[in-house]
Amino acid sequence: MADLLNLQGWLLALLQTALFVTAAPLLVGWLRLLKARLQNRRAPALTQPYRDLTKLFRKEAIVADTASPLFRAAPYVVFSATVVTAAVIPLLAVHLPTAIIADVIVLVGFLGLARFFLALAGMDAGTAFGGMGSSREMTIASLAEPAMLMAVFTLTMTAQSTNLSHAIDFLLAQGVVLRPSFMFALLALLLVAVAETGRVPVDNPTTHLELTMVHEAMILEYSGRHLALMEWAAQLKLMIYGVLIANIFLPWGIAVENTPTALLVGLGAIAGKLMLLCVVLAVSETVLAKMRLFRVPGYLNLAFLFALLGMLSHVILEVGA
Amino acid sequence: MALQLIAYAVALSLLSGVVGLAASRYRQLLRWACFPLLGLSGLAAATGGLLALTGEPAAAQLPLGLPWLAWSVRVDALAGFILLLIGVVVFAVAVFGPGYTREFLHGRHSLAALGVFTGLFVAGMQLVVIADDAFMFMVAWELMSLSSYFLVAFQHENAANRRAAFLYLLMAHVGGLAILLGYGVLAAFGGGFTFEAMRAAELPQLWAGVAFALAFFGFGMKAGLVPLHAWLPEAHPVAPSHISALMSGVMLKVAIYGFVRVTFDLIGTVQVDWGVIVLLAGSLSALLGVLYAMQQTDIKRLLAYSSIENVGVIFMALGLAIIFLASGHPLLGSLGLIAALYHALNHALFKSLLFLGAGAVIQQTHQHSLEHMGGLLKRLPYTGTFFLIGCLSIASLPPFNGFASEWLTLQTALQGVVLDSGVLRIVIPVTAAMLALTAALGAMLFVRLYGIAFLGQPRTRQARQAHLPSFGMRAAQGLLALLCLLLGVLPALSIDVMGAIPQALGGLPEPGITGQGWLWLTPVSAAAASYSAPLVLLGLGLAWLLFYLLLHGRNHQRVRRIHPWDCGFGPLSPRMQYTATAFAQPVRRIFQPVWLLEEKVERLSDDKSGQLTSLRHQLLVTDRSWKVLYEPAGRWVISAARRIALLQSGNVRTYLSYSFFTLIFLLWLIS
Amino acid sequence: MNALLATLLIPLLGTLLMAAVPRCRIAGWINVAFAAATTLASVVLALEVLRDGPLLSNGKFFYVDAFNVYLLVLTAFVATTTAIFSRPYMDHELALGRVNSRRMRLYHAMYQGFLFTMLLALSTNNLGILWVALEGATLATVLLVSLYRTPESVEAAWKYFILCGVGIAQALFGTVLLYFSAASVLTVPEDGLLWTTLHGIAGQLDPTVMSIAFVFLLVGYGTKVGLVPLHNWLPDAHSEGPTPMSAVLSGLLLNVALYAVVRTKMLVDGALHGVSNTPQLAGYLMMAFGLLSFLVAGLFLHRQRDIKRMFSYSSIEHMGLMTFAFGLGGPLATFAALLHMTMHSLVKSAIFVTVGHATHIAGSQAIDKIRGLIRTQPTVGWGLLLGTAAIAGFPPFGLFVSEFLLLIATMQSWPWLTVALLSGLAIAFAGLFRHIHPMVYGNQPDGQQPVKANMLPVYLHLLLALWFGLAIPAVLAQWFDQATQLIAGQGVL
Amino acid sequence: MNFAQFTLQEQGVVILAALVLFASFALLAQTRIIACIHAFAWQGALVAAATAMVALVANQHHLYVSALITLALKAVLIPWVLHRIVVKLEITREVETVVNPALVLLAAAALVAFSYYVALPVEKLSTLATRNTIAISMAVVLLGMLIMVTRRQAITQVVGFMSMENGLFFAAVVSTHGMPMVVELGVAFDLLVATVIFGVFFFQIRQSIDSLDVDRLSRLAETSELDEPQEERE
Repeated sequence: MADLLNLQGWLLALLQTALFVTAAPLLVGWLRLLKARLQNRRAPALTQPYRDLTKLFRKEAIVADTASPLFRAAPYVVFSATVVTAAVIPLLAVHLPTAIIADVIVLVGFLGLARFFLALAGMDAGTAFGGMGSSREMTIASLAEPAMLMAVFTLTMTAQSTNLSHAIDFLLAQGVVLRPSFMFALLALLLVAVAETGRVPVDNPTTHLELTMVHEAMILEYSGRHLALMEWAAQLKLMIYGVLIANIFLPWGIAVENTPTALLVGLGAIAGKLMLLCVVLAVSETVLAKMRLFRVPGYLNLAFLFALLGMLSHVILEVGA
Repeated sequence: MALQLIAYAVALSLLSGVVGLAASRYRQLLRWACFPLLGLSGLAAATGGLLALTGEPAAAQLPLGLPWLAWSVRVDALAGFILLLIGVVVFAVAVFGPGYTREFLHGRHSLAALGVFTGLFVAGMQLVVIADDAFMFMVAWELMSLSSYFLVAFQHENAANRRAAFLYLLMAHVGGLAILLGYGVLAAFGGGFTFEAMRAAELPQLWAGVAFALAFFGFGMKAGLVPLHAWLPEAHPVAPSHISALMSGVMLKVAIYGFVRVTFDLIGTVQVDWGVIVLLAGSLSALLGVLYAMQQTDIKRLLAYSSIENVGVIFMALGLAIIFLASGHPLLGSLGLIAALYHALNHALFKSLLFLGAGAVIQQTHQHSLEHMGGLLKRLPYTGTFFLIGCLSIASLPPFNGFASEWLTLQTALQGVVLDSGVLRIVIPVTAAMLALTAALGAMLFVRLYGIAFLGQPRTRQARQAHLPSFGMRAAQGLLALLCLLLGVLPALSIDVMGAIPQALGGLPEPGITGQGWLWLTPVSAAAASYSAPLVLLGLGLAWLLFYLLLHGRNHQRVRRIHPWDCGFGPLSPRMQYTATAFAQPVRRIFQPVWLLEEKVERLSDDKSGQLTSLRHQLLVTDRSWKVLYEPAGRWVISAARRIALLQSGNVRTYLSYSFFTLIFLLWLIS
Repeated sequence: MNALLATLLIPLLGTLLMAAVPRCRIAGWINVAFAAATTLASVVLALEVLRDGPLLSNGKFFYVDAFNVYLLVLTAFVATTTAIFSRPYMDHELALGRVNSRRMRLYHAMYQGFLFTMLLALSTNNLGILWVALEGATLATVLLVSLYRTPESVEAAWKYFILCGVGIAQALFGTVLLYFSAASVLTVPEDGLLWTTLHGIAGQLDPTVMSIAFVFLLVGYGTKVGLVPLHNWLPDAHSEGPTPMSAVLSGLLLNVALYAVVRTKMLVDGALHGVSNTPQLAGYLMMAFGLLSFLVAGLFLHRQRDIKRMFSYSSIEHMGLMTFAFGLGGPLATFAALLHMTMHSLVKSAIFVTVGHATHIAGSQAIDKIRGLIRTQPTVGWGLLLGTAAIAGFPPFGLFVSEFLLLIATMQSWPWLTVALLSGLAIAFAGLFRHIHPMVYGNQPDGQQPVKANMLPVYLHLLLALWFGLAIPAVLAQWFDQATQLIAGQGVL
Repeated sequence: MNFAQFTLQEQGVVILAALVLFASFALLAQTRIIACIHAFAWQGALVAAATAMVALVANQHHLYVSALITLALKAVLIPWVLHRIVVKLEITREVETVVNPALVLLAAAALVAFSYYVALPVEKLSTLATRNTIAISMAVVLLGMLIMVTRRQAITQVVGFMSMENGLFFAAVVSTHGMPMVVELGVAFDLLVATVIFGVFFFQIRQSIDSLDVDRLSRLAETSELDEPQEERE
C-alpha cells in the first residue's frame, strides 16, 4: 500500500475524479445528440445538460411538507456515493492511489448505497408514485446485481483480483486474448448497465407517464439543487458503467505510467471508447421499444444467463486448457 | 482473569434471575435491580470475552454435574469472541430494558417470570459457550431453550403466542436431542464426555459424517436454517422486543458457536461434501429468508425472517471454510471462518439494534404491522436515525459493518478458483451470485421496511401520536448503532483481534486479512483485493462536505415547504401511499412459486346502481415448508394416535386377550 | 435390623389403627405422622446400610442392598409428601360430598396398607413374598380406585383388579417355575425362593426353564409396570381414583413392579449366561416391551381429554423408557434407569399433586375445562408447567440427566434405536405440551377462583429433581453405582 | 421311564391331573353360571385331592395342610360365596352366550398341545414322577385365561381367574412338592381377600350398570372420535 503516500498520485486521482464528474453531463449531451440525429430530430446543444444543471442549481428548492430530513439529505448522499464510486474507477490512468481503497465489489456496494437512499427518498414524501418508483427500482436492481457480480466474477477470476487497477494491469500484460468468457460477460454487463442506468428498454429517462416511470417516479418531488444533484448523479452513473465496460473489456490506451503523454493518450482513448459506446446505446434505444415492467425479469435473467455462461466457459474452456 | 470475569458474568445474570423472583411482589425491582445486574453481567462477559480472545485459554471445573464428570469450563478465543458478542448485546438490552418494560408494570403480566427467565436465559447462553464437556453443554443449551421458551410465552393470553411457544419448544427439544446424539457419537469414539476426549477421538468416516449430520441438524434447527426454521418467525416476534433482540441477536449466534465448535474443533477433520451441503443449505436459507421477509407486514416477523437470511449467509461462509479446509487450503478456510464469525458479530449488533428499534416503535404506536406505521422518523428522530443505521448495516452497504463481512464472504467465495474440482469452481461462484441476489433483495427489504414505517405520512392515529421513547432506550440503540458504524469503518482492527480464533480451533493458520495495517482489509493479498473502509468513509465525507459547502455557501439554504404534488385531485391522504404489500408485489410476482399465496379481492358494490363502492384486498402468505414438512408430520402423528387408540377399546375381555396373546406369543418365541 | 422392622411395622400398625378407629377427624394428620415416621425409620435403615453394607436378616427373610435401599427411602418419602397433600385434598373431597367418613376410614387404612405392601415387596428376600406383597398392593388399592363409586370408577377398579389379578397370577406361575428350577439344584429346596440364594446359584439354573419363567414373570409383573399391550388398566385406574392415590400408584407401585422384573432379570441373565444361544434374551424382551410402551404411550398422549389420564400415559411412557434402559444393560444405561426411576417418582407424584389442585380449581378433570391456571393461581400453574417441563426431560431437572445417559448409552450399543427414541421423545413431548399449554396459559375463565393449595410437596420434589439434575449427591451416586454393579456387573464410577 | 413303572399313588396323581384338566374343559363348556360354579368347586376338590396324594407320595406333611386349605377355600368357601352372590343377585338362570362353543373348545385343545410343546424341555429336568404335570398345569392356567377372555359375565370371569389360580397351585404342588409354607399362606390370604373384594365389586358393578355383563363396562375408552384437534386460534 505504498502508493498511499504518493502526493502526485493523489493529485492526479483528484484531477481524474473531477474530470469524471464534470464530463458526465457531456456524455449525456452526446448521447442525446446522437439519439436526436438518429430520430431525425433537431438536436439540443452538446452542453445542454450543463445548462439544465446550472438552471436547477439556481432555482429555489421546494420540499414537500410531509417529508422528513432524510429527504433533504438523500441527494447529497446519493451524489457523494456516486462520486466516490467514480473516484475509484480508473479513467485515464491505472496506477492511482484511489483505485486500491475499494475494489469492484465495494464499487457495487456504493452504487447500492446511492440507490438505497434514492429509493428511501422516493418514499419520503408519502405520495403514491414515489413508492411505486422505489419498489420497481429496487426490484430491478436486485435482479441486476447478481448478474453484474457474476459477470464481474468471471473477469476477476481470470485476472485473479477484484481490484480494478490490478485486473486491468493483468489484461494489458496479457495482450490481445480472445476469451469466450469475456464475450458473455460483456453481453451480460451491457444488459445490466442498460437496466441499472435506467435506459430503454428497461426504463425511459425522458418519460413522465405515471405507469411507466421508474427512476423519474422517485425523484418526482425533487426540485432545485436537490433535483440537480439527483440528475447529475444519474448522469454520473451512466458514465461509470460506460467507463467500466470500456476500460475492462478494451483496456488499451489507458495510461500505465503517470506521464503527461500517457495521460493524454488515455484521455483520448477513453473519450473515443465512450463515444463509440454511446453510439451503440443510441442505436439500440432508437431501435427498441420500452418493455413492460414484468418482462424486465426475463431480460435480466438473460443477463444472468450470459454471466453464468461466461463463468462456465471460463471454468470449462479456459482453466482446463 | 478472563475466566474469573466470566464467572462473575454468569453469577450476575443468575443473581438477576433470582432477584427477579421478587419482582411479582415488588414490581419496580425488575427495572432497578434485574436490568442493572444484567447490564453488569453483560459488561463482565464482554470484558472477560475480550481478555479471553486475546489471551491464553483457561479452564476450570465446577462441583456440579455427573458423579464421575464434574462440569468443566474452558474459555478459548472462540468462546471469548462469542462471550464478547453476548456481553455487548446483553448490556445494550439491559440499558434498553427499564424503559421498555415500563408498560408491563401495570399489566397483569408476571414480571417475576420476565425477570427470572431473562436472567436464566442469559446465564444459559453464557454457560453454553464456556462448557467444556457434552453434559454441561447440553444442560446449558436446554436451559437456554427452556428459559427463552418461557419468555416467548410471556404474553400468553394470545393464542397465537402460545402456539408459537409450543412450536418453539418442540423444535428446540428435537434439535437438542439431535445435538445430544451427535455428542453421543463423539463420546462413543472418544471414550468420554469431555471435549478433550472428543477432540482426541479418531472417527471413521461414516461416523464422523453421522456426528456432523446430527450436529448440523440440531444447531441448524436452532439457528433457523431453511427448512428447519419454522419456529423462528413464529417465536421471535411474540417475545417482548428486548428478548427478541437477545434471541435473534445472540441465541442464534450461540447455535452457530455450537456448530463451529463441534465441526471445526471436536470433529476436526472435515470433508468436502459437508462443506457443499452447508454451503447449499446456507444459500437456500439466505435466499428464502429474504424472500419470505419481503412478504411480511409484521415488523418483528420481518426481522425474524431476515435473521434466517443472515444465518444463511453465515452458514455459507462456514460452508466455504469447510470446503477449503477439507481440500487442503487452511489459510482460506480460516478466512471463511473469520468471515462467518465477523458476520455473526455484525448480525448480532444490527439485528438487536433493529429489534430494539422495533420495540421502541411498537411501544410508542402499539402497532405491529408496517401498514399501520409511517412518518415515524419525524416523531422518533433518534430511534429513526439509529434504525436507519441498522437498516444500512443489514442491507450490507458500505461503509457499515454488514458490508465488511459480506465482502469478506464474497472474497472467500472468489478464491474458489484454487480448488481442483471443476464442479466446485462453478458451484461456488453461483452461490456467490445467490449471495449477491440476497444482498440486493435485502436492500430492497429494508428500503421497504424503513420507507413504509419511518417515512411518508403516518397511516394511523397511533403512528401520528408516537412520542420519544425513554433515554435508556435511545441510548441502547445509539450504542449499538455506533458499534455498527465502528465495526464497519474499522473492520481491520476488530478482525485483527479475531485472528486468534482459527488458532484455537485445532491450530488453523491466521489469515492475513489485516496484513497491511489497520487501514486495510486484504483477505488474500494486497493485489487480489483490498478495501479500506476508513478511506472510503473519508472520501464520502469529503465529497459530501465539498458539495454541501458549494451549494450552501450561497444564500439559498432555505427551502420552501409546500404540499406534495397531488395531480390536481385534492389533498393527498395517507391511504394513497404505497403500502408494504404493494411494495413487495413485483417480487411476489417474479418469485411466485416460493410462497403459498392466497390472494383475495373482495368487491363491494352498491346494491342499486351496481357501482363499485369499496375494494378489499387480502393477501395470505404462507411458508411452503409448512405444507411440505410440518403439516404432514403433524397429520401423521394424529392419525397414528388415532390408530393406536384402538388398543384402548374399553372392553376388559379385549384387554385380557392382549395379555393372553402376548403370553402365547412370547412362549412360542422362546421355545 | 430394628430400623427395617420399624420401617415395616409402622405402616402395618397404621393400617390396623386407621381401620379400627371410626370417624376420625384427624385421620389425615395421623396418616402424615405414620408416613413421616416410616420415612424416618427408612432413613435410619439407609444409614445403617450405608455404614455396614447390604443387610441380610436372620432367616434370610429380608435383604436390603444398594438396589432397594434407596427405593425404600424414596417410597416412604413420596408416601409422606403425598400424605401431606392428601390431607387437605381429601378434606376438600369430603366437603364436596364425594366421599363419606366411612370411605375416608377405608382410604386412610388402605393408604397405610399400600405403603406396607410396597415396603415389604422392596425389602423381602423371598420372591414368593415379593409376589404376595405385590398382589397385596393391588388389593389395597383396588378399593380406593372405586372410592367415589361412580360408574367410571367402578369400571376402572374392575379392570384394574382383573387385569392385574391375571397378570400377577402369571407372575406366580413364573415364580413357581423359578422355584422348580431352583429346587432341582438346591439341597435345601426351601431356600429356592430366596433371592440371595438364587443369585448365588444362578449359573446352575436350567436356562430353558428360566426363560419360560421369565416370560411369565415379565408378562405378569409387566402388567403392573404398565407395559404395552398389558397397560390398559393403568390409565383407567389412575384417572378414576382419588388423586393422592394416582400419585403413589404412578410414583411408587410402578417402580416396585419394575424392581421385581429387574430382580428376576438378574437371575435369568445369570442362568442364560454362556449356555444359551441368546444370553441377552431377558434384555431383548425388556427392550422390545420398553420401546413399544414408550412409543405407543407417546402417541396416546395426543388424544387425551382427561388430565390425569394424560399423565398416566406419560407414566407408561417413562416406565417403558426405564424398562428399555434396564433391558439395554450396560453400566451407563442401568445407572440411567436407576436415576430415572427416582426422578420419575419424584416428578410424577409432584405433577399429580399439582393436578389435584388444578382439578379442584377448575372443578373438573377434563382438559377443556382447565384453563388459565397461571392467572388464577400462579403457584399451581407454574408448578404444573415446571413439572411438565421436568417430566419432558428438560434440564436442569434430573430426568434430563437420565435421558442424556440413556441416549448416549443407546448410541453406543444400538445406534439405530436412537432414531426411535428421538422420535418417541418428540412425539411424547408434543403430546404433553399441546394439552398443557391451554391449561396453564391464557386468561382465566370467569368465576374461576384459587383454592387453598399446599404446594410444599410439589416444590420439595421439584427442588430435589433440580438438585439431582445439577449434581447427584455423592451418597446416592455411590448407591446407584453399587446397584449398577449388581445389575450390570460393572459400575460407572 | 415308563408309565407302568410308576407307583400306584403316582399314577393316581397323574389321573387326578387329567381330571383337573378335564374340569377346566368342563368350565369352558358350561353355559350356565351355576353349573360353572359347580364345575369350579369340583376342580378345587380335585386339586385338593391331588395335593393330598402328592403329600402321601412324597411324604411331605406340610402338603396336607395345603390340601386342607385348598379344599376349604377352593372347593367350599369360594364356590359357596359365589353361589350366594348369584342367588342374591338373582342371576341363577342367566345364560351366557359363548361366542362359538365349538371353536372355543378347539382352541382349548390347541392350547393344551401348545403347553405341552412349551413345557417339553422342562420335563426333562425334573426327577419327580409327576414332572409331566407341568404341561397340564400350564394348560389349566391358559385355559383359565381363555375362560376370562370368552366369558362376558363378571362372575364367570372370576371363576376363570380362580381356575387359573388352581392351575398355579397344582403346578406348585405336583412339580415341586409345594412352595415354602409362608408363601403358601400368603397366597391363600391374598386369595381370600381377593374373593371378598370380588364380592364387593359384584355389588358395585351391579349398582352402577345394572348388570354383570363386563362388555358393558366400556365407558373408559380411547376410541371415541375426538372433536379433532381443538385448533387454537382466536
